[in-house]
Amino acid sequence: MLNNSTLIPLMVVLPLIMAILVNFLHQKDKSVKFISIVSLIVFVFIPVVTLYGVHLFSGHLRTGSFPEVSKILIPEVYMGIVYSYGAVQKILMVVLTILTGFSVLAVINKKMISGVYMAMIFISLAASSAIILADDIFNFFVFTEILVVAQAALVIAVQEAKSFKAAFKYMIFGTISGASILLGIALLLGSYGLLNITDLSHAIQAGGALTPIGLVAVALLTLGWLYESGLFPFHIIKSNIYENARPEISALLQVQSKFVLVAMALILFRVFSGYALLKSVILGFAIFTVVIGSVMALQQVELRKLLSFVAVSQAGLVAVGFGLGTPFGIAAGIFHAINDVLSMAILFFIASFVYDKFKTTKLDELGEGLQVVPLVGFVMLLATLAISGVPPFNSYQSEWRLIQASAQAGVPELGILVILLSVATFVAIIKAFYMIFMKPGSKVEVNKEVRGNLTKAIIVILILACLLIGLFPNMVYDPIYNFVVSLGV
Amino acid sequence: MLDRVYEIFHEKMKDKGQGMGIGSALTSEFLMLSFLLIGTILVLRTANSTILGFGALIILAGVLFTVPTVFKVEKENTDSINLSSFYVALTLALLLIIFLGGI
Amino acid sequence: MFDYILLFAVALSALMAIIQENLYKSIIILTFESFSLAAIFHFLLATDVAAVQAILGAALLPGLFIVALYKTTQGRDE
Amino acid sequence: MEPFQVGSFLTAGVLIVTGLWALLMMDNILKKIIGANLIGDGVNLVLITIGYRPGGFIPEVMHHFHATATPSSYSHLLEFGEFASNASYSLPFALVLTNIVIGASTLSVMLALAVVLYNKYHTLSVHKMFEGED
Repeated sequence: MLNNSTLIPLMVVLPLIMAILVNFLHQKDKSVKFISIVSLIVFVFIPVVTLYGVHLFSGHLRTGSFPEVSKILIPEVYMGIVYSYGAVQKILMVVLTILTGFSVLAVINKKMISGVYMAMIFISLAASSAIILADDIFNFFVFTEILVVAQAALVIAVQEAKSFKAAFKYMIFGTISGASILLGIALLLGSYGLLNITDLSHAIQAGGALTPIGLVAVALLTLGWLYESGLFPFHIIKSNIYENARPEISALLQVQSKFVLVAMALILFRVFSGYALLKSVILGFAIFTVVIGSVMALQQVELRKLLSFVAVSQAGLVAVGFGLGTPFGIAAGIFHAINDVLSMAILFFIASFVYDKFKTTKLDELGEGLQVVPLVGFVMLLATLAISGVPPFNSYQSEWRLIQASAQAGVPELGILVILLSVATFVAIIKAFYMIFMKPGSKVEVNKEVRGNLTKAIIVILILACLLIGLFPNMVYDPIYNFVVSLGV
Repeated sequence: MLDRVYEIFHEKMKDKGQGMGIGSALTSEFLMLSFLLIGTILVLRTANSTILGFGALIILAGVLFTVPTVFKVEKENTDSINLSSFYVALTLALLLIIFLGGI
Repeated sequence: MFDYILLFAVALSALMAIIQENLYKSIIILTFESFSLAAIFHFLLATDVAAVQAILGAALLPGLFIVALYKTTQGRDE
Repeated sequence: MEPFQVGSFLTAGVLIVTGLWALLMMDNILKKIIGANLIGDGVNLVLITIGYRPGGFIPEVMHHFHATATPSSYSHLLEFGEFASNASYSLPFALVLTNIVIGASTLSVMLALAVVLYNKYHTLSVHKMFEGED
C-alpha cells in the first residue's frame, strides 16, 4: 500500500487528519502535546522519504481524448486531480515541515498548547503543502482559501484589538483575491475546458496568442498572486499579519507565504509561459514591494513590525527573481526564497525570545541585552549578516545569483537595486540589534525564569543550516536549476 | 541643501528623537531616491512605448520636488483599511488596463 | 419569460441590499437575492447547486447575519 | 451564446461590481461582509453559466451508464457521447459547490470578527475603528 505514489498525497492528508484529531482533544493538553510531537516527526520524515513522482487521484493515466465530445486542442488529457512531486517541491516541503516543527515545538514549550491552536497550525501546514504539490488549478484555489482562513485564525488567537483588525483586513482582501483567482480559473475553464496545469499550458501554447478572455484571466490571477505573496498593494496587510501574530507563529506564516509565492508563480509561468508582459508586470510589482518594504522597515521603532517589513521586502526580492523570467533568474528566486525563509525564521524566533525575556519589543525601552543573553545577541548578529547577504551565509549565494541573472537578462540596474536593498536591510536590522543588545540604559526589567533553551537551540540549528547552505550552495541550487530548466519556462 | 539634510531630518523626526532613527531614515531616503532614479532609467531604456517613457519622467519629476519623500511614503503606508482598499482598486484597474491595453 | 425576471430580480436586489440603510432590511433583501439566485441555477440546469444555494441562502445566511446584527447594535449605531 | 446565457453573465457582472464596490467603499463592517458575499455569488453565477448548454438536460448520469462503466475500458462509453453532447457541462457544479462552502465559512469567520471588533470599539463604522490608531 505504501508505495511512492500514495506517499505524495499523505503529505496533505496526514496533517488534516492530525488537525481534526487534535481539535477533538482540545482540553487534554498532555495528549495534544504528545500527538503533535509524534506527527511532527512523521511530517518531516515523509517528504524526505518520498521519491519524485506524480500521484493521480483518479487512478487513470492520461487517457485518449474524445474528439466528437470535446474540442480540446491537445491529444491527451489527465482525468481528475494530479499532484506532482519534483525537485523544487521536495526541497520546499522539507524546509516547510522542518520550520513548522520548530514553531510547534516553540509553541509547546511556551505552555500555550490548545488543541484548536495546534489544529490551525496543522491545517495551514496541510494547505501550504497542497499548494506546493497541486498540479490542478482549482485544487490550488481551494487550498489558498483554506490557508487564508487558517492564517487569520492563528492571528485571531492572540486576542488583541490590533490582531482582530489585522485578521479582518486580511480576510476582506482575501475574499477579493480569492474571487479574482476563481474568476480567472472560470475564464480559463470556459475557453480551454481544462483544469490540469500541465494540460492547460499545452493547450494555451497550442492555441496560439491569448484571447482577450485569456488576458483578463492573466490579470485576475496576477492580482490573486499579489495578495498571496504579500506584494505591492497587499504588503501592509501581510506585514500586519506577521506583526500581530505571536513571533514564533509569524516565523511559520512567512515560510508559508513565500512558498505559496513560489508555487503560484511557477503555476503562472507554466500556464502563461510565452507571455512577456506578465514577466515585466511581476518585475514592476516586485521591485516596488522590495523598496517600499525596506523603506518602511527602516522607519520602525518596534522590533516585530521592523522584522515583518523586512520579511515582506525579502519576499519582493524572491518575486524579482521570477520577474526576470529566465530559468537562471527563476532558479535564483526559488533559491533565495529558501535562504531567506531560514534566516527570517531565526530573527522571528529571536524576537519571540526577546518578547518573553523583556516583555516588550519596543526598541527604545530595550537595551543592554548582551550582558543578559550573549548567545542570542551573537546569533542575531550572525542572522543579520545572513539575511543581508554577507558571504559565508546563504543569502549571499542567492543574491549574488540574482544580480548575475538580472545582468544576463539585460537589466543590470536591478543588480544595483538588489545590492542597495541588502545594504538597507543590514542597516535596519543592525539598528535593532544595537538597540536591543548594546544600547546602555535599558528601561525594562528582565524576566528571570524565562531561560529559552529551546529557542536558543532552534536558532543555533538554523544559523548552522544557513552556514551550511552558504558554504555548499550547489547541493540545494542544482536540483532547483535542473527542475526549472526541465519546466521549459 | 545637501549640507542641511541632517537638520531637516532631525526637525522632521522630532517625535522619534533618537540619533539612530535619523540615520536609518537617511538610509531609507537614499534607497528611495536611488530606486526612483534607477527605475526611471530602467523604464526609459526598456519600455518600447513612449507612454511609459513620459509617465516615468513625470513621476520622477513629481517626486523629486518633495525630496524628503520617506515621510510621505510612511504616511501612505499606514494600517488604515480605506487606504489599502484604494490601492487595491487602483492595482486591479492598472492590471486590467496593462494586460488588455498591452502597453 | 420568468427566468429573465429572475435575472433582473437578482441584480436589483443586490443593489438594494447595498444601498439600504437599515441593516435588517438589507439582510432580508440579501436572502431574497440569494434565494432567487438558486432559482436561476435551476434554470441553468444546475439542480444540485440550486439546492445547496437555496439552503444556504435561505437558512445559513440570514441566521448568521441576524445573530451578528443582534450581538452588535441591534440596528442602531451607538 | 443564447440570450439567457448573456443575461446571466451580465447579472453576474452586476453582482461582482456591486460586491466589489460595497467591499471597498462602504464604511459599515456588515455592508463590507454583504459585499464579500455578493462577489462570491457573482463568481458562482459566472461558473455555472459557462457550463450551460441551451436546450440540453440536467447531467444526471443514468443507471445504465453506471452499470457498465468500469474505469478500465472506455469503449462502452461511446454512446455516452450522445449524452455528453447534450447534457450541460457538470464540472463547474463541483467548483461552485466548493466555492459556496468556502464562502459560507469565510462569511462566518468575518461575522465573528465583526462582533468581536464591535465589542472592542462599540461601533460598526470602519473609519472610527481603523483611524483611531495608537
